[in-house]
Amino acid sequence: MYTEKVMDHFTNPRNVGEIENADGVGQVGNAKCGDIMKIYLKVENDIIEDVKFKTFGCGSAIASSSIATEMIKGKSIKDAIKVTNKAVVEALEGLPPQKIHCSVLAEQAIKSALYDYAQKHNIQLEGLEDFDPNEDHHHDEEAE
Amino acid sequence: MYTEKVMDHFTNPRNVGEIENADGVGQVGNAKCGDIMKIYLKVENDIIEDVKFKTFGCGSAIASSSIATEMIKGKSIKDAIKVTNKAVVEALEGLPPQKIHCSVLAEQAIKSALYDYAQKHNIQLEGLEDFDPNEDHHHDEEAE
Amino acid sequence: MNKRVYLDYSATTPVKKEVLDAMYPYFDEKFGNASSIYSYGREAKQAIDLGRQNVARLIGAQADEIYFTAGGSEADNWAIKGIAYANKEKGNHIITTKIEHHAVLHVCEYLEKNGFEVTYLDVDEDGLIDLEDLKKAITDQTILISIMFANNEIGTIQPIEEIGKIAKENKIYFHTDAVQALGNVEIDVKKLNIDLMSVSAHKIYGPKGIGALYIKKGVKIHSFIHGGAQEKRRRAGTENTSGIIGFGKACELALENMDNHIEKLIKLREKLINGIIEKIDYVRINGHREKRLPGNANIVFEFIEGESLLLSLDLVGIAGSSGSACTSGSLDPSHVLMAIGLPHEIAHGSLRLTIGDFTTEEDIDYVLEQLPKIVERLRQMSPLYENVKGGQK
Amino acid sequence: MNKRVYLDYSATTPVKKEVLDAMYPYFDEKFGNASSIYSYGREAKQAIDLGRQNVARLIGAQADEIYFTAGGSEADNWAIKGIAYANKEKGNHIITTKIEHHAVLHVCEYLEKNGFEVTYLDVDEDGLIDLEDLKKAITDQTILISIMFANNEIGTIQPIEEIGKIAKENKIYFHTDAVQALGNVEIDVKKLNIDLMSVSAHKIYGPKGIGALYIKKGVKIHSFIHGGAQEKRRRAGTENTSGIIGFGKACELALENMDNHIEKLIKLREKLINGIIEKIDYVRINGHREKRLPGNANIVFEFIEGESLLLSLDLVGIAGSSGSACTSGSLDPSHVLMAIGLPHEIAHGSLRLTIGDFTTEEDIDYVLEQLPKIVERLRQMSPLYENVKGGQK
Ligand SMILES: Cc1ncc(COP(=O)(O)O)c(C=O)c1O
Ligand SMILES: Cc1ncc(COP(=O)(O)O)c(C=O)c1O
Repeated sequence: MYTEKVMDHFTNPRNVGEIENADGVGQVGNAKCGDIMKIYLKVENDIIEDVKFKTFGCGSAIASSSIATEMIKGKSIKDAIKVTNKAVVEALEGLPPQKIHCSVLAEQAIKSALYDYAQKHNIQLEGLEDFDPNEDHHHDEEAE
Repeated sequence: MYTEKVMDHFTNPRNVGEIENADGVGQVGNAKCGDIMKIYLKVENDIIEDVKFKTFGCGSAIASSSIATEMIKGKSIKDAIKVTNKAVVEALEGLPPQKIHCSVLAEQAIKSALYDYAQKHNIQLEGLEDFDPNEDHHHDEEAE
Repeated sequence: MNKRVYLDYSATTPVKKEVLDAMYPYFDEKFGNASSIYSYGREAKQAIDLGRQNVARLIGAQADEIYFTAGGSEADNWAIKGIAYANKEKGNHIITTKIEHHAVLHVCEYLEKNGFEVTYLDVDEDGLIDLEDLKKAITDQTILISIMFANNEIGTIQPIEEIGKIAKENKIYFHTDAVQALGNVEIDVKKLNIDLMSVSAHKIYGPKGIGALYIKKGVKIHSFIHGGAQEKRRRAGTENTSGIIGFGKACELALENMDNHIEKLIKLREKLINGIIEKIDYVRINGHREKRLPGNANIVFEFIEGESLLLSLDLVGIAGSSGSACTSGSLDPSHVLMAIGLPHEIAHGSLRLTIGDFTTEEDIDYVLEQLPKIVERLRQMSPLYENVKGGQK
Repeated sequence: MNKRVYLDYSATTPVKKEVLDAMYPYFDEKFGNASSIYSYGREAKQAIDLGRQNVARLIGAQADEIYFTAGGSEADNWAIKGIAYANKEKGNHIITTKIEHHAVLHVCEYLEKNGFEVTYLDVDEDGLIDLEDLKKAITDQTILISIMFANNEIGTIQPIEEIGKIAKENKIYFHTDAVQALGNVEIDVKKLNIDLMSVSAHKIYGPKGIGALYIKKGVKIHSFIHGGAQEKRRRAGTENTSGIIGFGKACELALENMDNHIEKLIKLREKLINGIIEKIDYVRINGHREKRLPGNANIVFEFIEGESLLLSLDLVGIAGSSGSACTSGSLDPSHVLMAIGLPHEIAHGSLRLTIGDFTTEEDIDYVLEQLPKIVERLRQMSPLYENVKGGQK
């Protein structure tokens, strides 16, 4: 069902944990729908120096979070904002159709953490103009 | 499906054939329904001296004819009239439910031959008062 | 009884060794539920995918157009009821033929009691429908044409490509019961414009209890067995893994062997038919002489009744059938033989001998040796034959 | 992965050796079509009769009240649609529960779209229906009560005898889905006043793709699969001989072993449940503590999600399930766990481990060794657990 890459990130997730006094924290999803992702950022000079995550969710949610943190660690904020769910899926070498939403969640978790960082530091980030951290980006089509 | 007795009478049918100048001949059933029985009688002093049959039909039709001829051979007419389809079934040690009509046919074939004998000799036979040789005793329930 | 000659391959076939070997591991070793995510389930899932591909390949379909069922009857029921109820807003008229298998006919009769109208097309003396009749039968209410690929009793193969074309031109769904045709005729559902097709494993050396319905992508059909999410939510029930892998293997073998298989069967069939015509009087061959299933011989022996013929053959070890297997408990003569115009009394004397991959020349020789004796013996007992000999015929 | 521990017997079971041995001859050697009159057919017919007797015996029915199907789903579909359509002149109301298998629920939903009305009874936190609710739900339109014998997810066993009595008093047909109960609970359809009952072979060490519907004599029901004259003209399709003989053998074994089987399973289950409670915090046991299937343990581990738990278990060779097997492709939490009142977020973390005849003490020890580590690891990753540790719960 899952690619080796997914299984690798599920069994050995990178960057699990919390960052105390993080510069930005984002949380998306909700327990009702079965997955929550929380991302912590440490930012210095517009570079993501450290990133950690915690996820409640299925195997692909955990793998998506893990690979997403790898994809932004050491990157500039500008590049991190550009990470799409598609890039997450590609990095994982594919996800089953019914699990694509996990990659969407990962993209949103990154954006949400960056949004928090921007708010705290009172700056505007290009590409986050339309981002609404309270919108539920999960299960859009399903309308529970 | 069939008892050994049925198979015995099917594979080695007794009294197959015709009797020339028979004293009574009865034919029942029709080809449309898939079985015809024809019985020939030789009667002397109210005793059935000889009997032969020809049958177009399934295994149990042939077996029923065969055993029916055995059951009346050497019997008095009075006894022969009393042979019921039930007796035929019992003699065969049973017939499948959908084949019971074959035993009815055998009973009717005997009666029909005796009726013909009575007609030819202008006598009345007790037990045949209500017998109608032209009635189709076959597939009564099915009403084709 | 020593010699046993099985000539009833159209009723059912033995499971081939290769098929059995493919099935065995899925009973106990790889027994997982294909819907489960753990490794037991994944093994089963892979087997099912493979089976599906093999079935698809034999008929020119895509794998995701194959839906497994319990057999041909379920596939027929699903196709016809599923299309009828899903498209009843469009119309309530179905066209079929008088010679379909009961799994089609009885469904149509059921639907007639529930608001649908059914036209049963006549067939000619060879068992072929008339394409003009079909065109004339179409109304603006017609939602489905269900015409069998090849007949199970007399073996006649219908002009499926032409029927498919007519259905397509009139935007009517076309279902064909190909239970007998599968593996015996080249089938390409795309080329033939078939929208739905029923097939069954046990007719092509696969196991009993598994079949499939091909449903072309985009066809509007209701589910028949509702429940779990199996078969893309269209057919519920824990997947019969061993059955599916077995059916797939049988299809793979059929595809590989198709040409040889057909050639061999036709050769044996012709030997059988010609031998019978040569040795026995008052016989008729039913079904179209060329457009017929390679292994099918359906013969009427006048003046005798079919069951007593079958029984007699069985006693010398030869298995054939009279009418179709599933109705041989009945007293009525076959609806197929009636439809090709045989009189009742003659239809009662029909014998179907169907040849398969394990049939040998010697088997046919044995039948040609035994059959004339048996027919003669039964005719000697028959009051109808008496008339013939007496010149009254 | 070396060790493999299968704890998903409620999803499916391996076929037992004795069952396989009984089945094998019917694939190739005795492969005849049971409807045929010749000797090949008679062998098959006898096997089917034997299978039917064995199934009947396990449930206290008469052999001629057993109708073979492709499995539990077909049996459920047949029972409910067959009764609904055959009795629609009498009424259009059906009573069932919120925790039925999808093979019942989705059929009921289908019927709702086609003129029928369905009452879905609530269950309490243990998964039991309230008999008073049932009585109140009955109207003069009620034609069928369909309530499952034992639940596939949480294992709760309903008060079937009382339900049967209520149905009988009100002259309403009573169907029960006993797919999970068969072989795990003593069942006597006569004593329990059951009119129709669905069962499936692959849950009791028989093959997949075969099941049965018990139909009490005199019950008015339509056919579901129309066609040939098999199963007393009530269920068409060439009989799955090997499946039937295998199902029969599995029933025979189940009857012989019933007491031992139940005792052993309960012992292992209690060991498992008690071990989990002892070693892991924040767990809940779902389903009734006593009125439950002997092999069923359904546990919620708060703060973690079921699929990741299953995957982790699979990686150490343990097969369990989350929700029921056939819906584990879905994202929604189980309707059963919702019905017993679990909040969504908690329902997502459920694990079903089901024990069977091949489960050993060592298997349970192994699970009790692995499971706490896995739960702890996943909780360490969970943002929900963080809150708990922080005292925010
Ligand atoms: C309670 C219940 N009913 C019905 C079914 C369906 O049975 P089958 O998979 O044999 O169709 C199952 C199992 O999947 C079940 O657990
Ligand atoms: C033409 C045709 N259709 C349907 C069927 C039914 O198939 P099954 O017995 O697999 O249900 C058969 C065989 O019995 C058949 O010959």
